[in-house]
Amino acid sequence: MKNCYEPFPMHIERVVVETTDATLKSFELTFDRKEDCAEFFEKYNPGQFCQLSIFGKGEAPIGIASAAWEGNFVRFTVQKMGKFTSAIHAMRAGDPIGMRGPLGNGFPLGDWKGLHLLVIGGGCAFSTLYAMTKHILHPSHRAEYGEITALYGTRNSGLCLYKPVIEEWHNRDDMVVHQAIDVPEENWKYHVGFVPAVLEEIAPSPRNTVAVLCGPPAMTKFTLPVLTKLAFPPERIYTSLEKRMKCGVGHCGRCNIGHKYVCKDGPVFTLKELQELPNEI
Amino acid sequence: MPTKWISRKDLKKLPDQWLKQYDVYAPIQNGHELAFQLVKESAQIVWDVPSNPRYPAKSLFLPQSEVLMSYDGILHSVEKVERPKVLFGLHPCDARAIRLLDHALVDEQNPDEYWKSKRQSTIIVSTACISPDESCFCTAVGGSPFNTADSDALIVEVEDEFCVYVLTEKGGVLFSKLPDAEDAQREKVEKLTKKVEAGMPKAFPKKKLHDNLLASFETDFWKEVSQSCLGCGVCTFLCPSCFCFDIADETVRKERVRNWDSCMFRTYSLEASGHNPRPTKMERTRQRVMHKFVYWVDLVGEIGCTGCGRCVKYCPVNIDIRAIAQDALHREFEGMKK
Amino acid sequence: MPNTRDQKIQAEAKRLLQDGVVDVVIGFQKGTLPYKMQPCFISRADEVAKLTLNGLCSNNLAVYLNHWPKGEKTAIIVRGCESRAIQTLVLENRHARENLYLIGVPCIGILDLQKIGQQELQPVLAVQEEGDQVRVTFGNGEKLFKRNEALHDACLHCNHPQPLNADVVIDEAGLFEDGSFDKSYLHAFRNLSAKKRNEVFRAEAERCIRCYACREACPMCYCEECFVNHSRPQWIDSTIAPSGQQGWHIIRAFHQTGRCVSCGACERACPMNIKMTYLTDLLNQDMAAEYGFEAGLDAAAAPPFLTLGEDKGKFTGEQEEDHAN
Amino acid sequence: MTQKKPLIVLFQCQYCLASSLDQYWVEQELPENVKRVKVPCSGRIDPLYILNAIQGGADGIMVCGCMPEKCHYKEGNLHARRTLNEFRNFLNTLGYPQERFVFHWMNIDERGVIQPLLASFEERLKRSKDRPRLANRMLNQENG
Repeated sequence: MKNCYEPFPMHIERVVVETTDATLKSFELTFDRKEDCAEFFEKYNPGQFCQLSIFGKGEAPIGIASAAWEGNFVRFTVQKMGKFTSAIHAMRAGDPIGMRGPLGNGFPLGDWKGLHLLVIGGGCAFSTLYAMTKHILHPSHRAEYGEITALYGTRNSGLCLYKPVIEEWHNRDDMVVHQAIDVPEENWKYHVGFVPAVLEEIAPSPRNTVAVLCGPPAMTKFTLPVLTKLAFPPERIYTSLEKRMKCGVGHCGRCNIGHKYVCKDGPVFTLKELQELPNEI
Repeated sequence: MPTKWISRKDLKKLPDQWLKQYDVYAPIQNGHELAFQLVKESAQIVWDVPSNPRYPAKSLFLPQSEVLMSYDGILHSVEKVERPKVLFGLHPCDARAIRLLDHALVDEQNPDEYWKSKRQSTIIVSTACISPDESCFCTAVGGSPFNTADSDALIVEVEDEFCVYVLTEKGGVLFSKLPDAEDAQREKVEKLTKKVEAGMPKAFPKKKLHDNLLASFETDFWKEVSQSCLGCGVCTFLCPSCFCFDIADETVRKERVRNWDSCMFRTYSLEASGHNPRPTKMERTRQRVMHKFVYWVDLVGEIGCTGCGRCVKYCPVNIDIRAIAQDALHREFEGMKK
Repeated sequence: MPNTRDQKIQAEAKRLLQDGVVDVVIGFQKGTLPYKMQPCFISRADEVAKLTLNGLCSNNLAVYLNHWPKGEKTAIIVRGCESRAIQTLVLENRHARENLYLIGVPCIGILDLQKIGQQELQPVLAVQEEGDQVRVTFGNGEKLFKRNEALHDACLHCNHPQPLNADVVIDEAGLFEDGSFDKSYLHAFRNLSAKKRNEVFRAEAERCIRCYACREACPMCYCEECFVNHSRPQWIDSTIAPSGQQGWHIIRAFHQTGRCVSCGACERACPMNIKMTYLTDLLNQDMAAEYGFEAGLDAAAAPPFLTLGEDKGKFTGEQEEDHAN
Repeated sequence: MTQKKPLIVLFQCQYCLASSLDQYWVEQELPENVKRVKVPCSGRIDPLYILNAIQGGADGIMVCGCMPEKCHYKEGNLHARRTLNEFRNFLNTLGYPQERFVFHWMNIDERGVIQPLLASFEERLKRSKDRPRLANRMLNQENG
């Protein structure tokens, strides 16, 4: 019996404290069984998520923050929030953990070939965008896409994820990276202000461009109108949603918006798709 | 598929024969109530069931609490070999609900094996509902008290005898020895069908209801509808076509279990951040009704309510889904599609 | 067919709405099934004709005050138990008394649907209350019940059917006087052997489907987060295993100690007909015996678990008694 | 045949043992069949804790707190006495015998009392014929 609720046995390989306040940590998990690893990477597409599982603490859906080429591990960046996330924050390298996935649809990277990309992220929701960008920046994929513009906003510089890699990105000549923080700080070289305002300031061109937006609900709510104002058509604006989930495979019922299940039909939707659904996010 | 005929006396003996090979589940009296339970002998079975036993038959396939996995350092699936079963004496509305749940729980990529194995091992023999209750409205939502679509066999009582419609090969096994029904007997059944159906409510216009409800989404209609709602889980737990579940860990027993959950509960969609997409009873009531009459229609082209009447009958404050649907049909909502 | 009681209620409601004394009247209207009434919220004077009150009004309307906008001027139709529930809610600062206008109605008791035969075996087509008799029409004929036989247990054991502290009392005779019934059934339960008592409790609890209708129907259950929903730690088994069912019933009842007004709304809301008011009645009886306290009777007296001072003197001797055990 | 030692759950107010020797004993040298739950005050003991212990298989429950007027938090112990006494009555009615649920209010001059108290409680539990009847969390049932 292939049971869709049974997690792969995994181990935590590495834990990285991402932010200065330690509310965000990245966990790199490796597979206990080779066949699970093969099964996972056969299906994995950036933008998907997994149900991480700690017995006694339940499960939590977390976006995948690593690209397949990085190696035989899966990275998750987790914010300490509730029962499960507090438990995983207490775990260390070497601890066992369960994982189900990859789940959901992921970004339709195939459809974006030949187009420019505008990547807009806010806070910890940047993780799947990070995986996607990493995937695209790989030499074997980079040529398939046009210009890449990234805008990443955090409340302050200490809350910025993946700092070393983002520093590298700043130095690359095949992409433009804008970073923003909410309030001014000493020695800050980049933008200051909320993401929607900064986006309006840098005013990227919508021509042949796909906008991918992931962030907290408030940011999403105010950024979408800016994109529309910049003349991005709704079918070219992609965003990834979050919901409370249990099964992750469209059975348990709770993550629906209208007749779509975020776990199965999402988490990535175009603005156009969302406009056709009831307003219940 | 053949149509068979059997006398009351013989039919009452039939389950005893099945018991040799199958576990038989049928409505039996349990205290004051009826319940679908394992039968030890035919005599226990309550044959004339005008109204549905309150605890729905879905529990035989999706138990209220079910152990999914056990834990000994890692989680292992609990694999159970299902005994062959006969589920007997449910009404066509309940049978239809079970078929609807196949859509919800079994998809190609990730079938729910727990549901599937129980489903495959069970023969469903329903009995036609010849005296529907006050709260029944299967005809309004696309069903019929004589619906043959969703069972393996359907038994209809006519003048103290029984007509058996064998509907699938699976169902045929149970009735292979019976004589075929004669034309006169079939006519009697058809007459009865017409008579009972005539006394039932008319079908809701599915498309109009769908569109009206969608248009009502952000109106005060739902405030009105939900004002008296208490927010308990009676309607959803007793509903034969509600399937939402929660997965929880029982650490003492080292088991991962699933339990029925209800969209009427506050914690159902509450996220760890404190954000709740359905924060009040209004959104939750709306979700329940919209799921039945809109989302099911979008997904499988059918209304997801089977008209069994349990939520109508057992709601502590008499929130009546029929009345909500009627009300929505007869109102004008802004932005309504023509 | 409105009787005079209904007309008097309607007239009062109309006056309150027309004069702008209140914004809304909470009461009952006819339901969609012959044996069901539905809580309703009347905010227009021309809608008052809907209002009715009879033996089929099975809810405790005070439950709606828990999620009610606090500032809104609200009239509510109250029987004895509802008035006591509101008194307790006001005491617990759930609502300001000055925003409430209580239309008291001497109670005529609430019919028990189980007793009048609303079950799977025969559909109920009509219920008619005729003085101290109740006529029920079933699919297969009529049956006449004596009203006392058809009343819900909680009403039969009710000691205070008269509305307390109401702003106006509808001038109609109730069915009982205050203090006309007692809770001697509890003595019978207490006198059972330990094994029997546990068997009764177990048999009731094991039908529980954890739908929490009892909680939601109860005016006193207003916690933002209920202990069964608590996840860190998870106190009560989440499944329908016996420990989960029993745990729920034990703690639910215990949280009502000295607060439960014995209205029985929990029991009437239960889809599985689980008896549960005996649990809170047991606790309330202890409170009455030990501290002379009854919930909702006195607008100023807090429940015993909130008043501790007088214990200081009595407390010392106790441990010797325990030693002797 | 050796009888299994009864499982005792001791709820102990952290202030009730005035002697540091006794406190050391409950912290380090408790017999294996006694599980201790240290609480800041007996008033902090929610009935849920007791129920959890019972459903976890406790054969006996002992609550240890301070004497009246000696409570670190003024009246936590008074609260504990009222609620837990009633809870004990209630459980006794439903199937957890009251002899299995005892209180001891420690006096400030009591030394070396806790050890014999636990020992005699254990003895009484061993002799007790009235068994706990409430369901244990190990039990499972499918299909209501």
